[in-house]
Amino acid sequence: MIIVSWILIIIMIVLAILSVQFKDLLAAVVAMGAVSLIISLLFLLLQAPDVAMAEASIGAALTMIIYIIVVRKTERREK
Amino acid sequence: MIRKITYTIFLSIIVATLILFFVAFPFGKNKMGVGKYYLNNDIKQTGAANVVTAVTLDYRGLDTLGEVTVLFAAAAGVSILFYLIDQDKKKRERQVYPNFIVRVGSRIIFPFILLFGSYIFIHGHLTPGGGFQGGSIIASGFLLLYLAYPGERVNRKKLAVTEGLAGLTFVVFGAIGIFTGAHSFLFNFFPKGTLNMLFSAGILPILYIAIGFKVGSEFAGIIDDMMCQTVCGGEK
Amino acid sequence: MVNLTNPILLIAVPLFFVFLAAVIAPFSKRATKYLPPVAFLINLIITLYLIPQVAEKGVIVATTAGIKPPFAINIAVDGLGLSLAIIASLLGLIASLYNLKYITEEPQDKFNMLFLLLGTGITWMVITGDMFNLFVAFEVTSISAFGLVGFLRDKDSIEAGFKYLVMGSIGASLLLIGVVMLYAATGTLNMADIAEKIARFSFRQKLLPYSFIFTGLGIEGALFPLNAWLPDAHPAAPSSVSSILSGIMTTAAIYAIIRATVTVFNYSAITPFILLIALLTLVFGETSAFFQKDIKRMLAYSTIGQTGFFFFAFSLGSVQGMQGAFMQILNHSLSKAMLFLIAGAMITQVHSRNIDDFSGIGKKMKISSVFFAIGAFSLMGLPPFFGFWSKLTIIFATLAYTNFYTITLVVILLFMSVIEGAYFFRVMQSMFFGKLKEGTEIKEASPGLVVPFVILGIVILTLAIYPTPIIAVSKKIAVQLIHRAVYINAVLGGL
Amino acid sequence: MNMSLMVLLLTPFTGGILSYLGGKIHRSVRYTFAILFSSLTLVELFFYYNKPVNHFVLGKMFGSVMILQINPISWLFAFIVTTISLLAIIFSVNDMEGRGGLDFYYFELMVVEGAMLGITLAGDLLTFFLFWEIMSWTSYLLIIQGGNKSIKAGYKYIIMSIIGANSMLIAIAMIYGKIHTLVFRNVAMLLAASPHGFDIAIFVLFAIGFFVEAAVMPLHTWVSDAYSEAPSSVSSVLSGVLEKIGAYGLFVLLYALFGVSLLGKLMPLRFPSPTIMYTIGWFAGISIVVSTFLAILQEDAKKLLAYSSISQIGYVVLGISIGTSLGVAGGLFHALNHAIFKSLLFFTIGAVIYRTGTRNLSELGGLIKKMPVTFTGTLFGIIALAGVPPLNGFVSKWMIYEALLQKKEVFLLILALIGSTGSFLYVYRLIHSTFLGQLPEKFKDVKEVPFLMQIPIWLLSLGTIVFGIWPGLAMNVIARGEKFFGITPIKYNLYGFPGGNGMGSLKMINISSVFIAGLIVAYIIFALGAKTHRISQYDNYAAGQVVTKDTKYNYSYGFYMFFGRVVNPVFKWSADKIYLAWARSANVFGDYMRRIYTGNLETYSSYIVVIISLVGFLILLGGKIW
Amino acid sequence: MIFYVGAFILIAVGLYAIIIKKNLVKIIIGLDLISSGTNLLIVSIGYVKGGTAPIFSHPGILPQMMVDPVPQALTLTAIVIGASELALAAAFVAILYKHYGTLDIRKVRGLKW
Repeated sequence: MIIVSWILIIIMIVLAILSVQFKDLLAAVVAMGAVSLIISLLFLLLQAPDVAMAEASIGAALTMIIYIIVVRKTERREK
Repeated sequence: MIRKITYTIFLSIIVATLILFFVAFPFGKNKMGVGKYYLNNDIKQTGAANVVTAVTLDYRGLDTLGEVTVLFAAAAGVSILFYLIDQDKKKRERQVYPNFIVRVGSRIIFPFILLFGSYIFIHGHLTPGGGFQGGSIIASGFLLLYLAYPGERVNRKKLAVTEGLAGLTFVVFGAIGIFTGAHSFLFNFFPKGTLNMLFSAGILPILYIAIGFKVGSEFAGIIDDMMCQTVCGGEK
Repeated sequence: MVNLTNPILLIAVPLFFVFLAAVIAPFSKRATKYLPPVAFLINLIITLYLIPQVAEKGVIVATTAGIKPPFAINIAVDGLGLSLAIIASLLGLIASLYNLKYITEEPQDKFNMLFLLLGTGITWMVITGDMFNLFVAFEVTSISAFGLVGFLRDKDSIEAGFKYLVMGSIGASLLLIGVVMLYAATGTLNMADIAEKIARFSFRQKLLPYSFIFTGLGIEGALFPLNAWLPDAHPAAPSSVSSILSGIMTTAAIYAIIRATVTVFNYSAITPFILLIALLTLVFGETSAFFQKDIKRMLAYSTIGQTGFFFFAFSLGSVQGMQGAFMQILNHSLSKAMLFLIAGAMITQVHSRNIDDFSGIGKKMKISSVFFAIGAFSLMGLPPFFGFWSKLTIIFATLAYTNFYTITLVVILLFMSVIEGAYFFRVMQSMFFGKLKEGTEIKEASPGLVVPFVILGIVILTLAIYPTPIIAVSKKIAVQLIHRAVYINAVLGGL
Repeated sequence: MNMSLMVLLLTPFTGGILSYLGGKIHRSVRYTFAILFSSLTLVELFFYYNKPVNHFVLGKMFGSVMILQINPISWLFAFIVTTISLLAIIFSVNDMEGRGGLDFYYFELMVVEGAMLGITLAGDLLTFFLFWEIMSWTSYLLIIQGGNKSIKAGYKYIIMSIIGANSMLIAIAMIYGKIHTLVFRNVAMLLAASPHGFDIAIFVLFAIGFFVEAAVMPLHTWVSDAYSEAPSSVSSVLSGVLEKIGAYGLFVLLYALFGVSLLGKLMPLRFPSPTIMYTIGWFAGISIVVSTFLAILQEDAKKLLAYSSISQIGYVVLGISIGTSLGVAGGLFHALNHAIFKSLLFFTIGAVIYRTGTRNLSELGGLIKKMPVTFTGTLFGIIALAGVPPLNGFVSKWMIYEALLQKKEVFLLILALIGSTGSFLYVYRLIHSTFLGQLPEKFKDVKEVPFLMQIPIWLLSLGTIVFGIWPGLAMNVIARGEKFFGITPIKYNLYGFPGGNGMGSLKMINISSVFIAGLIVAYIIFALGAKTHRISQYDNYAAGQVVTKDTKYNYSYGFYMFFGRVVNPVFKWSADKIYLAWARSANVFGDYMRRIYTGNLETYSSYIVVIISLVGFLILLGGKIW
Repeated sequence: MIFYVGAFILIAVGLYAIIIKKNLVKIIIGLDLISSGTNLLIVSIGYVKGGTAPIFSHPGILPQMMVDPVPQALTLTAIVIGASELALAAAFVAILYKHYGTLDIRKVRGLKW
């Protein structure tokens, strides 16, 4: 439980920093989706199935869609 | 460049103080105060197998009501902002027609998604899951339809009505609590039934079904506003 | 039916109307226009019903889900909360009547729903007795405020709305983190329960959650460094919305801070730090208001100034200071709401927000300019008006113990009220004695707009003519608030 | 009976409201109501002639009780307030005929009268301050009735009077902080018991407020614009009454709150009277001299009168600050006299402006034939102002000089004498360039002012004579007042003062009889003398040279140019310039402050992080700090 | 303890993104990171070592072994609130792009002082 959580959290932090630094907005959005997915996995580790499902379906699915729609309506590259 | 460094220093101070604060409350330690009460007499008072559902709907029902109104306000805000935004028709998006498999496949899968979503929020008080999770699954079902048929639009009139009715049921069931028994909002006046049976935990399943419909229609509404490339105003 | 006056109805009834509006909207957009006034009227009646109970029992506690407070969310209405709820429903009622004629832009049904939600959110924030529920109510108010600020969808209001949204959601997250830290420390979420359990922590340990909550609410409560969004957001919103925002919303956030500081954290030692922030808010608000050309932006800056003023009065810590703060809150929300409504009516006639275009309209728009003068005089604190008594109490409270610091504080206070008098006077002078621009036919605003703020004006005038009962009531409220034990026993009494 | 103090106070306000409503019905209804109600107040006042009522409770606010009371001195000032406002209303009936918004004008006039009455009747500091603020606001509204230039003047007035009122508020709050009640008696007890520095602070704060209103030297800059720009009936009310309220406030401060004995304790250094009184005396002396010099150089009639009222009020303040019973009586009596002859002069100049439309002295001239009544009024006014025996100015100035002599304060005496001789100069200038000399062409058809405007002129000239010859009438009110406030009352009789303890006696009756006898003798010589025949003014000026009708031969522009050249270098720096500089720097400071709202989002959100990290930093170091 | 640290770092990265980044989309990502971090923090507070999910799926489960349900209830609400806040923010960004034609926050400065 400890090792898995360490690995997942480190991946999550790296992904978060990446999503902020990416120049290509779509890549940043996908990284953001991955962060939400990992958070949902962490919720499972923390014995919180309800919240994991909510995070997965709302955080990963719907928020990602909204981001992608926004990026599609605006520019793809930053700067 | 200096800005970045100074702000990273500030942020690291914040993280350090936060960690310092939480040292006194270590990770695994049982810090339950009110939680112990809920775990011990959840079955007696609400009869719901899923304690989290009992807490969200029964003990802290007002939070969920507030939460639903927040979502409602966000949906209304988004539809305000996107109102008459793409009125200039000449800038029509180049219509991307997905290939045949997606169109047929989505028609087949969509009912299953609806079934799965409704399963989740009907069994909210027994298995993990509930109104929010089921509703968002239904919304992603609608999303699939948008991908398959970009031209068509969801009938916003029906969505708005379901939204309103679901909210009304929630408030009405809560208000009934005031006039019966213990004179308090969201009082669970229905029979509790036996544990782990479908018709148990009083009004909780009814509330979660209402929330399921509401969240589903609201997220669908938001996505519809966002996705609308063509005329957005008018018949809404 | 005693339970008809259950404070929960203050939230349930408006929500019922909001969802009813959602159902009606697709069929007839016009019908949704009449729902907010009805809802606010019912709310007002309920609050007036509650007055005798609060007067005699001090704090009314209503539970949800039939379970005693610490284990379920409860509604705790004390003197201050009830009076803010009364002001909120009164202003909501008057602004929604104002909306009938004022809002013509297209998605009216959505606007009416959000407007009603804004009113409910404020009443909710003011009467809830649970920290997380306070966060949810705070969120309901902010989200509907973001939507309403961006309602006009022109360049300025979208930009103002976005900045307000980003700042507001950071504030909400900070508040949430603060509440959660309190939960980690004490294990409960009920305000009174936390107040009891947090007492054993040292000052230093309590400081971090307090600073998160203070900053989170301070962003919405227009305190000094955090209020940069307000001068853009309030003018960009339609006038009836900005009258609610300026009138009662910042006050509700300040109420939450007061509730946290006095009842939950029992932090009398923190006051010098708050005093500094309140003073800076006052100074920056008033001085920048002096240079505004746009009338609504000037009113928004003066809101910051006035908020700084009554937050300063609260941070004195004494009972008289709190009494002065309450009277100033009452005076400011009524007159500021009226001023915004009048500014809205004038803008519909003059079609511009620049103060120079307002010259000489005193002769044409007689009623609105006379009531503008009444509102401005009452805000400035001229003798016959209520503002004078509140300013006097605050100054008396500051000088309770005269030493060098309190005198400099009072000098700053008075200098700021002189500046406030100066910029309000500049507007009124150009309005009453300036020359009317030729070729602009200006006539009095349509009665639909005039009647609402005339009602507010009458309320202000009655306060001016006979202030003594209100002063006595505010004294009782201040005493009840400062002695927090009353609140805690009432809520946990039934344990 | 004690209800009627409240009735007395409310009549002007009800009069104002009724005249405002009446104005909506018809023009004449408006000023009938105004005149009716202000005369009603005057009549009611006489009920209280010598019946001091000292405890009518108005209400209870913040724990301190609000009291109305009337003592002889406040009766005296209430008398001045009601008479001058009554006459001003009568005068403004046709003076303000042309202007719009007259309902509001009469309403304000009555409210100002009510407010000043309230101040004189106030028994505690809270009512005093309440009516003080109402007075300054409504007089501001009165000033700006005079057209757009008066708005700037009004703006300057209101800013200065707010600052004055606020400094008074601080003092009141400090007193309230200590004893939680504001009735004069308890305040006096507090001041007697409290430490040294506290008394000085309270005194200075109150003095600032009263100096602004009484236009004493450093704070006088608003007076010249406000009096000259305001409509003439308003400026007569302002100069006649508003300044006296400032003087009344000073009197209350010195004698009701502090009391002579306490002031002695304050700084009993080697000066004859307590240092504080001495400094006020010097302030008054300087303002007498400087404003007299300024008045001499003025071209505009109303500005001249404005500066002259600054110097005359200087006499009143000087009298009050001397401290001996004779000096205080002189000061109070001079306040009454100054109210009479200064409003008389403002009314006559107002009449001249009403007819000729200009107030520039160089354009006027030769109106003596056209407006004889106004001429006689001005004549009486300037004789009283200059302090020539038969009229009332002489008696009070005489008392002040006598008191200064008794106190052996020679320098103040010299300043006062310079002031009164200087007043001869500008007073002569006034009457010469308006009434004497050649009548310009454009005023050929000027007629006398309508009868209604002549009433105030007649009444006030009568007043100067009555108080000139029988000073005893005012003296018994003042003496009873001094006894009320614990100062030994002066010995007086109907015609003047009996001699005794190093003070010359004064019997006005023989001085005026001698004066009248001299007049009669001069007239007889004039009538019996050589046959006189009328010579038109053109002959004796042009000495036979053919002069056409429209050549102007008497130039009154730069009348005292020679004096100006001597004095002008001194007036380069004036208090006004300093205040404007302060105002500008306040602007710059304010403009700099609002730069903080830069409009970009990062700085806004970075403020949040900075605050949290600041708190976090404090906690990290926490161990050391707490 | 790593859960707490992870949550705080997420919040810090979110705040960093809002303050430093110029692009509007990055600012919304920052907002989302802060709310996700807070959600993770809330749930990790409720965790009890060796506890099971708070659901009485079969009679054998005892209440003492369960994890604290209250934070999970709070997080449910917090997630949906974060999502709705985000939807509104995304709508604002789309409209801002339509008005200002750029995603750079420095150019979006119509109102100041």
